[in-house]
Amino acid sequence: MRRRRLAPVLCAILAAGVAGCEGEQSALWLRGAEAERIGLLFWVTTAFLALVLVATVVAGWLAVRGSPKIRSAIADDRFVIGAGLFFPMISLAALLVWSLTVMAQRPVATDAPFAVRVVGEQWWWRVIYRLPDGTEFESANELRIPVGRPVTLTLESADVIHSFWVPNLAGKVDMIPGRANRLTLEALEAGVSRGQCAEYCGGAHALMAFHVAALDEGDFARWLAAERRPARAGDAGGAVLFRQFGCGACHRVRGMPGAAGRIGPDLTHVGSRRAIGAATLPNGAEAIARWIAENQHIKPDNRMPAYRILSPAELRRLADFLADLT
Amino acid sequence: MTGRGLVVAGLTIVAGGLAAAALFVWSGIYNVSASRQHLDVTTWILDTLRRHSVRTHSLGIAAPPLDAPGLVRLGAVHYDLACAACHGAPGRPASALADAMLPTPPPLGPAVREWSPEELSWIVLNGQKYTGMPAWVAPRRGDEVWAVVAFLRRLPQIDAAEYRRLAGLPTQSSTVRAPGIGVATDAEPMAMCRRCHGPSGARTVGPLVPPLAGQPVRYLARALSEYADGTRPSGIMQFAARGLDAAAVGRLARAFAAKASSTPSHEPDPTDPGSRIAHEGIPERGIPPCLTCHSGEADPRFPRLAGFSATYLERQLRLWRDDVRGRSGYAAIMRPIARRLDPGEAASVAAYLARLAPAGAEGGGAP
Amino acid sequence: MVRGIGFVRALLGLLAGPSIWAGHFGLVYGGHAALCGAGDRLPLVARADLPWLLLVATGSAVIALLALAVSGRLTGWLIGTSDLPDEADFLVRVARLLSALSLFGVLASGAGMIVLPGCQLLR
Amino acid sequence: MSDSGISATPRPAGERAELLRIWATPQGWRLPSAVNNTVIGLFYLGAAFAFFLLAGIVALLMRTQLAQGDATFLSQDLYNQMFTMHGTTMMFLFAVPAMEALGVMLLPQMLAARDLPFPRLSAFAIWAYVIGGAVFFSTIFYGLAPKGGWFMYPPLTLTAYQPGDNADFWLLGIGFIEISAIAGAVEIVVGVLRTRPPGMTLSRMPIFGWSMLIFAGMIIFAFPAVILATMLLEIERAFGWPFFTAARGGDPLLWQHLFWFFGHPEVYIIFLPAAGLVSMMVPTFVQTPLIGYRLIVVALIGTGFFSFGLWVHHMFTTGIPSLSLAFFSAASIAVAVPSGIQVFSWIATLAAGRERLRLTTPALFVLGFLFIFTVGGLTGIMVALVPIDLQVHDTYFVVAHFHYVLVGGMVFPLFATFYYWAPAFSRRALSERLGRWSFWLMFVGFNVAFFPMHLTGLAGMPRRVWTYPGDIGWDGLNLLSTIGAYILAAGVLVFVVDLVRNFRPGGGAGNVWNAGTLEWLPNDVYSTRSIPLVTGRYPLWDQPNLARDVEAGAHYLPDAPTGGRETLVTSTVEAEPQYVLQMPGAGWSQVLAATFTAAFFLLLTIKLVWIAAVCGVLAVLFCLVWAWGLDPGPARGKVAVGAGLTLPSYMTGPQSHSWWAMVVLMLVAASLYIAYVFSYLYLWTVSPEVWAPAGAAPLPPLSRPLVAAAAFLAGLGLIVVAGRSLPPPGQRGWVAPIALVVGACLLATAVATEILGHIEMGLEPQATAYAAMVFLAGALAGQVVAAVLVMALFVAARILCARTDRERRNSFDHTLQLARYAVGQSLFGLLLVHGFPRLVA
Repeated sequence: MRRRRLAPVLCAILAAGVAGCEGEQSALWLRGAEAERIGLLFWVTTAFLALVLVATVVAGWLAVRGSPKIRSAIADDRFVIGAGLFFPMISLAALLVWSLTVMAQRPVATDAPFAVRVVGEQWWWRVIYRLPDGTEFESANELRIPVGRPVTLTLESADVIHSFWVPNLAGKVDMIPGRANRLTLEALEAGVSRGQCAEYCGGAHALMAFHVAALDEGDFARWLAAERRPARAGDAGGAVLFRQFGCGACHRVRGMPGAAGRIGPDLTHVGSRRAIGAATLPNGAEAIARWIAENQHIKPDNRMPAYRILSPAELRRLADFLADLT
Repeated sequence: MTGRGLVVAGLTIVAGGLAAAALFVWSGIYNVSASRQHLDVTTWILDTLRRHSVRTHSLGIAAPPLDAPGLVRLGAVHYDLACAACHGAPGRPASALADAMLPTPPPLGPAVREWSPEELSWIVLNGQKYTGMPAWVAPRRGDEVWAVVAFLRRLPQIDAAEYRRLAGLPTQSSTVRAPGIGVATDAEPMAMCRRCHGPSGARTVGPLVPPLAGQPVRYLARALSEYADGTRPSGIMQFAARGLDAAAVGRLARAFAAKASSTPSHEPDPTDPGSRIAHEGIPERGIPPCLTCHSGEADPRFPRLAGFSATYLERQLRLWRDDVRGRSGYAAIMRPIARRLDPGEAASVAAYLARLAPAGAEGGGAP
Repeated sequence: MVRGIGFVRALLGLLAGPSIWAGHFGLVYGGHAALCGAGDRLPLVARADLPWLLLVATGSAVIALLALAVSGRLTGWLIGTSDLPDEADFLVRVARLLSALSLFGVLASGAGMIVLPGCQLLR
Repeated sequence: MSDSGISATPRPAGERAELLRIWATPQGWRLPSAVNNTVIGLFYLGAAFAFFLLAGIVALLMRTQLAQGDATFLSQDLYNQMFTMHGTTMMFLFAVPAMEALGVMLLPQMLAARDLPFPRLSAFAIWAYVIGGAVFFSTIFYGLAPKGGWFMYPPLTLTAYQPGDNADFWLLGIGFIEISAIAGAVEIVVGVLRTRPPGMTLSRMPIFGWSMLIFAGMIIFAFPAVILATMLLEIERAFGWPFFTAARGGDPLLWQHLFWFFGHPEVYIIFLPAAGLVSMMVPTFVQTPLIGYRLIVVALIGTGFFSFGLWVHHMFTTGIPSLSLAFFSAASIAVAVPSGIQVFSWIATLAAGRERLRLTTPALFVLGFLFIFTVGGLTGIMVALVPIDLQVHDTYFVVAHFHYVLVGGMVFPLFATFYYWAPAFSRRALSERLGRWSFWLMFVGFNVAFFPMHLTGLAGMPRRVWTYPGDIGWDGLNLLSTIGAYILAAGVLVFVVDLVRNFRPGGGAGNVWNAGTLEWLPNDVYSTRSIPLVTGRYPLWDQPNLARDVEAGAHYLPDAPTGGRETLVTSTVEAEPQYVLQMPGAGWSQVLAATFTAAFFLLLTIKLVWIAAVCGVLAVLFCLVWAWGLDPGPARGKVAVGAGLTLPSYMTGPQSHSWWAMVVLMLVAASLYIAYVFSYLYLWTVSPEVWAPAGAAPLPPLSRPLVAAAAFLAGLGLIVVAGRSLPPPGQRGWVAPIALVVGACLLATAVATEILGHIEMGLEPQATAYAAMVFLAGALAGQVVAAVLVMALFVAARILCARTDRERRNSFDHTLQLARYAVGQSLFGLLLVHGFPRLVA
């Protein structure tokens, strides 16, 4: 894909090295089909408009400091009509039509391996996979898709308006209560992208992020097989703590009795995810322990109560148990 | 006199007055001893001020029904422990110390009729400056003072025997010593607890007082120490629990927990919205099922809710919601959940949980 | 006394072009939204009528705006005449330019109909 | 029109002293009762600028928090309040009021009118705004500030997600700007169309007049949408009528449609006056008439129209069908063209100059504006293209874009305006030296602050985040932006210093720029000594003796023929003198009305309903006291206005200025109703299943609406009869007041009949969006009918006091106007509510 190599070069010129185009949340790192279509339009438009800006500044300069001949040429209704009316009409019409054709390039989700519903909640993402055989299983704050195969997401909201945005892969789509919007993602290369809620949704909006991992076919099949299985029975002591403190009232761990809550994220394979707290902390037993005890400090207003009452030993054991749920 | 002259004269008078007042204070002529009565005029001013102050400040208060079950008895026990020392009671003279106070705490017989229940509640909650009358120990528990008010309204009509019955004192005993001032003084703490929570820890004086039987030891111990250090505010329980040492707390907790009765039945009732909240929660609004943490195998630091009275549960949910029980690590868990329940839901789930009383137990017994 | 241009007439004449744009815009957007949202429940029209509706609306708007922009006489008739010829001339020229600008607006709106299908969100 | 009347014969002595006495500004503690446009305009502008500084400080605090990732300088909750306050304050308490204020201050001067046509109306609007705005802003100090973002999308702003009064304070804040914007629109439409000096035809009007006229027209059609939206939101918050709750047939997107139907034109409402000011300044800088005057008029009108076709431009990501998006993308592209015309007209004018541009401070600010606004316009084209917007929407790219447009398009011209027009209102000009410092700091600071934000947004940073991960690579750009913000603030600070040191209001420093328009005529509290006859676009350049003749009283109205405040009313297009408008002077009733209006909204917000109701009644009462003194009647007959011309001093019917004001108000009401009809139909397309007859309580039988319609018509008929039986001049009568009041009561009965009909059928407004919409139709009819009722009682009292009769009848005519409108709207409402469900059944 030659275009994708061009982009970082342009990016470097534009940003003068200040902004890394290769950010995992950058709209200029074109790793998805839609992002790539938009990227080309973006760069051409930017280049054209930069020229227009330069031309306008030069015209202004000449109007003030130019020779009398040039100035009298500018000081004319015909100049205004040409530069201010006809030029914009023609060039903008061209840009408009091109942008419409970009919109019309409809991505087709063929032989999708599964369907995904993503539900925005204050302030995390519920991800529900549905396989062709009808089985459904849930994950949270992380989406995995196979490279090169379009996957259509159904985007919903459980409370207020959120917006689903993975800049590397595609533009954003709002999640609106009472509606189900759609977005087709197609990753062009393997790798992890970061996404974030783009519509202000109250309190902890700033800390409502997620990851999208694009996997090669084989990796994806292996992951899918693992993910659809219930949780492994881990440390029995940790499981007791999980039950004792009522974690199961809000969280589901498939295969574990008394852990069928639907309020918070499904924790069946929480240990295998990249991050916790809607991409707020990198995953790990340490982070999980911190989250359990201090989540209101780490992510103010989030819906989970902070469990400061656990003793350090209990905390450690519970966190280890969760980190072990891979 | 010109306007200017008036201003000068006025300023002179004000300055002179201020100087005289300063001189009076500095000289120390005024006698602050409690051994001499105020001048009549001072008494009159203070009395009037007090009456009017109480009337004005109690304007926004609305009394709940004072004949609610158990209210008078709860008020009577607290009165006996906390108030009788100064104010006396039928068949029970006030402490000799009280006689030496200025003003002398009035015996609360017919006198209480001068005040409306709202005014009484304000006095009990806020105390009175310059009289020795203390404020309620837990200033944010205005809900508790109604028990005392209810009892005070009954006080003029009762004799010594009735008083002893209401206050949970042994009926036979004839010699009574005036209790001390400021601490609950039953020689045996267990006896004191029983006066409200009932001899078996199950038959309490009323729905405001939770039955303790069947609660986990660690929960009871936690609750007692939270009352003792004020983490859990209550003008009644803070007063009762202050001064209990760790050993006493453990002993009391074990004593009541040991009286566990049979396990409550937990069959959900699909027609009851309260049952749905207790068993399934309201997931779309982030409300987890109560019973996950408050029954069976849950952590022993959490109370078991089955069998608490609806009144008590609703009251506690309101305290969580209003952030009165706000300081502990447990509050960090319970407060946000209570806030997600609206008052109607709180009432329905409280009613449902109250119906789950363990077989054989009588939560919230006699009036 | 000067025989003046009536305000209401001047206003309507001056704003004829933009008003046609606004009418066209309201019709194509409103018609599109209504047909896509409730096509099968509307009386008289159905979702299948959408292309015709858009085409007819755009076609007539383009013809009307072309006429207004090209024909000074038509615009002059709309605005009315005055004993102050400069004033009438000014208003007519402004009105014609506005019609030309509106024509661009209508054509730009029309561009979408050629490229994009009826009611889908293409993502 | 000929020049024959104008000759410099000496005027009688004492005329000027009389004018000074009549137009004197109240001094000392009476100052708030003043109504002179220059005085209250200055209050207005001062208050708006104070809000600019406050919101700017809030912005600095936010930039400090964002300087690094993972910072904790501000808490999440406070930050969320701050960005809501920053946006709301800048848009509603600074930008729109500042532009209104310039209209109030400059417009009458440019038109050489003595004052605005309704002096007390402006004063009322200003005091309501100052009091309400100050209270609204102070909520940030108690943590009660709204935190839903300045566009307050439900469901986030419904009580389920925002309990407490915070969101209600936002609705309060915007309530005041709604009042003052509509008052401003009335003033400006009537002022520009009817109080121009003789000879200033439309084609000779200063461009600022055009831009303010279009500004006012846009307010008339844009603000009602947000008024309706805020009504819906407040009703849903207070009473649970589900307009925005999807589960009961509402739709969160309805808010977005209504809000942005206002919100996008709002941007141009802010920009057009500023562009008009630039078109006034540029010719003066180079001492030559504007090139492309006609094209600029075309551009302004075109912008005004196209800006109403952009609103979905803010909703490209909401999942609307692609073709709909294309319509809005097209309109967004089309609106760029008029801006191009203006930019190149200014450049052409610079080139045409008799002199080369001298880089004075205002010229620097105008050049800075040209650059910044051009950048903002170009990025505007990018966000207008749907695919690009899908990526950059709601990111810092958009933050950069709209700051370039708004700060470039409005703040820089405003500072140019400060420096350029200060000598017209201050005895001393502002300092050129400090001005340059201020400009360069602001220009450099602005670009350093906001240019990097384009890149921050492309790097993936969404807007409205109080913090961001320190390791994601946004630190450097954000730090740069923060540094820039402080530099920008330093520039503003230098300006404030300049203002404190040099601005001395009262009088003027004279025509320091040698400008060509009328605001530079010698003037005093009464505006110009006489109202000039104008023969060109730049009278001071075209008529070299004008200043001298005007000052000598050689033109119109050199004295005060009616003995009070007055100005000249001319015809709309050709500016033929028509009559002398007598206007009220200083007074307290409008100040008290404003105070109680503010108190009413404030107390309602904090739910002190009864005290609020008392304040509301007092507000209406003081409005009536104020109106009691208006409508002076034909007692003064015809008066000589100088230059040999005699004009009537009173006018009724469609020629009178107050008739025009009523028409403007009715247009506002009609726009509001159209927004309602849109909402009704929109919600039907979203959830037809809750609509009658299938999904709701059945409609009342047809006899109900027919009875209501008959009552409406009978009521109107009675009011018409009242008009026929007004008593002869100077007398009292009984028939007219009785017919009037009974007629108005019949209208009220009709409204009640309609509402009760639905209640009897068991329809509950809380149940579904359909039911809420049905009751809202009744409420909207009730609102207008209540106004008719109050006016009818008022006019009846006037007739009984012999203050309204067959000839002195404006107050009656306006009641009849409004009654006609009320009946028309109500009948349409009946048709919609009872007809539409039957039609689609």
